[in-house]
Amino acid sequence: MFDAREDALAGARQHANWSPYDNNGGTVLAVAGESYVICAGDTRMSSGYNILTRKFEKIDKMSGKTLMASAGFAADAVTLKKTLKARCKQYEFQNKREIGCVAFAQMLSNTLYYRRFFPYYAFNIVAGLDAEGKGAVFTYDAVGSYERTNYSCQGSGQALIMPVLDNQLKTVSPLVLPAASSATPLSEQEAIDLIKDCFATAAERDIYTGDSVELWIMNAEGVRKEEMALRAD
Amino acid sequence: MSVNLDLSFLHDTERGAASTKYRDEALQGVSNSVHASNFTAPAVEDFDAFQREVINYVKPAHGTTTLGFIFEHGIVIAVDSRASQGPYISSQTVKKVIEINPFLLGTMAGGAADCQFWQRNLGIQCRLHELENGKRITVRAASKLLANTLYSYKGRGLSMGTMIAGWDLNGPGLYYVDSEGTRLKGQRFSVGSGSLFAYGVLDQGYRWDLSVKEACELGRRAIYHATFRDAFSGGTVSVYHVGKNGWTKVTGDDVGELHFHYYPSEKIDEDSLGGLGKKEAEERAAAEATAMET
Amino acid sequence: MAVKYADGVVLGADSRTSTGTYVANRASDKITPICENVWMCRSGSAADTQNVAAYVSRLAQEHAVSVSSAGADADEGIKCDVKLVANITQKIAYQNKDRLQAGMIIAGYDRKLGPQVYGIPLGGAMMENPFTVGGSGSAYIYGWCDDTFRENMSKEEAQAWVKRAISLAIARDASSGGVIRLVTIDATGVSRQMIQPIEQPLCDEELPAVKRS
Amino acid sequence: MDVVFGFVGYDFAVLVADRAATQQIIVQKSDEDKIAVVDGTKIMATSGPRGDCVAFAEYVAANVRLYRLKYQHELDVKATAHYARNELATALRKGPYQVNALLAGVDANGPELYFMDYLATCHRVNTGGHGYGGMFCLSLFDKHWVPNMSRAQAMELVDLCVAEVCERLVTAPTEYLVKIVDKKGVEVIEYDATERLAKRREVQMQAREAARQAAARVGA
Amino acid sequence: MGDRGFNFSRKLNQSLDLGAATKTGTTICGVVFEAGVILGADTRSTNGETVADKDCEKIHYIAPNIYCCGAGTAADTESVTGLISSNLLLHRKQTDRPSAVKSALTLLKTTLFRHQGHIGAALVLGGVDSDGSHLFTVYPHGSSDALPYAAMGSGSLAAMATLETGYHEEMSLDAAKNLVTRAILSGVMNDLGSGSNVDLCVITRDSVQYLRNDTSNMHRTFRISSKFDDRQEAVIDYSHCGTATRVLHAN
Amino acid sequence: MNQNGSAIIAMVGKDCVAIASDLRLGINQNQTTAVDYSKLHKIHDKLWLGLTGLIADQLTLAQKLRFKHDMYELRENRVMSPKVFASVVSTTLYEKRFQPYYTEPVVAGLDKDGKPYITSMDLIGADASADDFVVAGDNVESLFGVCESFYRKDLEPDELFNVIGNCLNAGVNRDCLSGWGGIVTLITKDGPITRTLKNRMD
Repeated sequence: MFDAREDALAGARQHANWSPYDNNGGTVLAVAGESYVICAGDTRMSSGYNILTRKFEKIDKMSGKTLMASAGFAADAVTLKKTLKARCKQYEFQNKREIGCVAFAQMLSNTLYYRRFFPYYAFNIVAGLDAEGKGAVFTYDAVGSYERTNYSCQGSGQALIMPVLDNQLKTVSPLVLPAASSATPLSEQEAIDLIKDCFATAAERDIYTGDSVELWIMNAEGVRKEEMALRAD
Repeated sequence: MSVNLDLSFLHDTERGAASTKYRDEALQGVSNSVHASNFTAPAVEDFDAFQREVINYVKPAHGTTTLGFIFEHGIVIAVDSRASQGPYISSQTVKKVIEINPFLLGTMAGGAADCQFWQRNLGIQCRLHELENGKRITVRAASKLLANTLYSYKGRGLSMGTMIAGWDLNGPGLYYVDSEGTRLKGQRFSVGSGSLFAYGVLDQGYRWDLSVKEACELGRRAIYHATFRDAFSGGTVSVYHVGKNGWTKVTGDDVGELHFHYYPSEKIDEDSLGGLGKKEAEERAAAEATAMET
Repeated sequence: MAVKYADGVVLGADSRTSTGTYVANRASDKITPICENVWMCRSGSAADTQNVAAYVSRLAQEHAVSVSSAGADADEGIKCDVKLVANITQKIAYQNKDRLQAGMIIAGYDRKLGPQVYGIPLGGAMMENPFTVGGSGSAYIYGWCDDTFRENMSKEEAQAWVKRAISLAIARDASSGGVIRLVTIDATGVSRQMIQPIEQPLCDEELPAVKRS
Repeated sequence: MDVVFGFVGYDFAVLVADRAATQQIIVQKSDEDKIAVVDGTKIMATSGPRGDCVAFAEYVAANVRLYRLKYQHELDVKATAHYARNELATALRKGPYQVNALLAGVDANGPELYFMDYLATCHRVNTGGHGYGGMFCLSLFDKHWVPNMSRAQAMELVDLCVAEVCERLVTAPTEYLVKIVDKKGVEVIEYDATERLAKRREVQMQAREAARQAAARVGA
Repeated sequence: MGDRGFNFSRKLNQSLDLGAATKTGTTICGVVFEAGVILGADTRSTNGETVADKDCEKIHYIAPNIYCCGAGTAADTESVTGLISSNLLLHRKQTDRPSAVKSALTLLKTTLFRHQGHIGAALVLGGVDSDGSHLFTVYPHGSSDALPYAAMGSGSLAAMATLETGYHEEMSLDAAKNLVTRAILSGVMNDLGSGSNVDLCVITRDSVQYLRNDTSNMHRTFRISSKFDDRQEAVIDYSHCGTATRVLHAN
Repeated sequence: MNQNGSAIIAMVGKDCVAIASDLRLGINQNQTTAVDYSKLHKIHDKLWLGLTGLIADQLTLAQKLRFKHDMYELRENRVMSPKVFASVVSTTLYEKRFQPYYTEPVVAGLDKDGKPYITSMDLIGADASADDFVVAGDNVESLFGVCESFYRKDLEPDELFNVIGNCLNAGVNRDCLSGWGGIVTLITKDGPITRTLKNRMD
């Protein structure tokens, strides 16, 4: 039933201690507002105590209204994005329109789950504008469980940043009845400042986050990028 | 022992293993048929050991309390909403009731991705059944479909404990299905790390002839007590009621506020809480006094 | 390594100390004086051998001072029988063999027995040899040594022979490297030499090269 | 799998323990007393291997008694708890006592209950339980325990807990010992859950029957 | 200090997740220059991948003329240098002469060797005494090397690269300070276990300069003022803290 | 350090310090046994000790340290300064280097000049004193994150209480094993003020 070929097995036997995974660290974050979404990630890529590069972009534009950011194992993240981009094209050809962020989110979930037994060691966030132009953030675990939220953070700085966002963006749970709006109350500029502050915090205490942070801001007008330096040590 | 060499580089690139795999993978998202061979398997000798290692790496989301019970007026399903990765709370807003169709609900406990994926898959299967047969699938059949799917993946490390609840021709139906392949028909289940705590309140408060309101409150209360005692449960308590017109979500309460609804934090007069010990002690003292006199 | 020649002994060692793949010290001194006329070559765990050398040195000197008044003459320095030092070393190595990672060579010159070389490998055995080779690089040069060794070499011949042997080991063994240190001991005293990599034939040239047309 | 739980009432404290002594899959006897009397107003329920439990309980009781004889002064409940905890903590560093305990007693401060486990945790609680049996009870305590309970109320709560344990715990014993301690001494109640269980079963059977009838109605 | 083995920890660690000691993934180094010795260290201490302390002191006092940089388990470097410094103090009081660097070295390495590597201290020891300037590295298992320039800790490779390039004999004070600073900074920048500031300690025959945070690198790149809602209020007066069990139960 | 679950923060304000802990006592990881278990111990009016980690060792160590402090006071007839107390804690921990107490302490206090002092230690006594804040517990990342973001220099006592309360509550709300309310002690030159915090109880 498995697709485990004999030659691959022979390879595995020769490298008993070899692991298919490495953790390259890094933090990614996204915040959605009423009419915008901001996706941010630091640009450090490291392995163990070494910095491999200080300029590794963790965010990618997957379609017109969809951004995707991944932390974790860079090789898996890059492969995953490549696969998804191809699949986005395919969707476009088949449906004669660009894939929306909600559909993309579902597709990523499925793609991750098909590697349930040999997961992509990548922690992903999808950020985009939905059909109504509202900001949307989708957050994933490595094997494809996902959820639409208003803000999320993944990667090595997750535990440092999430409680800060919780406190500052205190939104009502979407599960509560009677339903209340759970949108992020911040203006775009306030959100940008908050994100920058979060990354400055993470760079202070997380050794795998640093060098610089790139912010992709998406609203009705399009996408623009900002960058800010972080600690380099 | 023969050694097989990887000679794929000899092939024409168009027909190479890589590009075929690429196309297959690209098609997976579109195709409805889910089959074990579609899942990429790691090329390792010891699959179990590899899965254990992978769990350490990827820490899939876990931890839950869910419950469901049948009573006179239908079924109540109640769940918490916390997902944890180790001790870290990865989400407080997980939707653990999966709305398969207007008459069918699934709950999730265990691996979040496993539950989401396979119940989504079950939704597809149920819809196809409906299209083929022109009538709604029964709860019995739906739960069997899921159990069959899970049974075929037994031993591969899936982790699911779900309940399938719904209303069909035979009235209310509640089934427990897990990744070991177990499928149980029943009246009262609780699943997840906090289920022990939920059972206490649920069992001792349960009666057949509960009103809908009472039943929903019992479900909410049982989940609340589980979130209080169980570290890995929390967030929001959602309560669903399934009646003959399908399911409705009855309540959704943030436990942060629910606790203080049940137990207001202002200082309370202990005597008002129903403890009759003082009265009893006085009576005993009086009885003793009379006994002494006689 | 150490070798006996007509009137004395020559001790030689490379100078590389490594932890894993990192060269922790490229100019270390692996030839340690125990007393005036007896020296030790150390291989294995640096911590163990350094500390064993310190113990041996102290015990030997204590012994020398307690048994002979000759040692009291400050100018002359303290002298011990080589065999005595070797015996102490062997006792320590053997009695703690489960705790020590140490291969040592004791060599020196005394009036009683003349030049002597004792090898004390891992585990705490002891054998007297005309020459002995130890450490990770030794495996590469045993054959060469057996082949080219001659009894009663002259001092210069012996020094050249040791130098050659160690440079061969450096060429083949990744854990050996740096400079070559030599210590020559005879009746007249001790002399030290250090040979820079530049002064010895280039390591690469020790190895047969592929000839391309 | 011992079932041990307890709670405090108005002027008394209650400890409940099952009576089965088990080894692997065998019930060796079913009239074991797992609640040791430390002295006239203090009792201690223990759960774990019987050897450890008995040794620990006897050791604590003997030393509490020795203290009284030596100093003509009785340890209060808090002091006893701290003493017992220190013993557990010392034991933890050299092959621990595998003992989880509940210490209940009444002194000048009123009734008190201390929760202790083999890792030498110790904390004063209103309600407590050990093992899986205890876990079933905890949520019932949260819901049904109130301060200043009377003995009658206490027994009702015990009823609830025992019924729940019997219903949900694999191989749950049916015989229990309830000990109520107040300032006058210890009252022992032999508690047989069979009758109580029969009542529960009746409720369940009724529900099952009702469900069957309801289904039949819908089917028709 | 007991070294009676690991009985308890082995037993407990098997079943429980009990924390690990703080390690200093570190860059420390030292250089001998014409007039003495310079020691340098970064100031980050880490616990796993989190920075536990951004500005800790890694250059420890041994004697008025001897200092020692420590890498490895933080508590071990502190305790072993403290122990040796008090031993040397006693020795100085007994003999009434300045401590020799070699004495410090011998005490350190015998202590470490006795504990067979269980005391996780990797040290760079430097000082000036009647024999001149000395610089030693000491490994956790008790071995030592005498060197003109040395680096240790997780950032030692980065620092050593700088030292190998920039070192020459008989350096001037300024050149040596500059070299040590650059070596530590290359550790700070390139090794994730090292970070924050550079501490220096310049020891010459006549004086000791301990330059705490000689190069400061502690600037946060961005800060906003966070807003809190006012719900964060005290609710119950907890004057009975720890003595009474709180009432948890109502209705 | 996550057998029993705990979270402690100490913070420096203007002429004051605050120390906060959560109130949960957990057993077997997931079971909450009590929610009135403060991990703070008063040493004297201007010196408090917080202990995280294995509860057994918290209790043992608290007793031991209180004993040492009281003996110091009796012998020397003077108040122990936070710095001295911290070094007592550190040596007490290092004494058990090879069979350690599984607890990470936090010390917070004002010295006799009213200068704030806070420090935290690992389980064998390596101290990391700071002039802003220190944290300890099973989820230090979350606590570090919030403190790093919300902390400001020279906060007045009321502001300090607000900040530390927000930090503790936000920090433990991402941790399964700690929380269930909190307790804050604010040490000012006039003495300590202790208050409990309201937080979600799950």
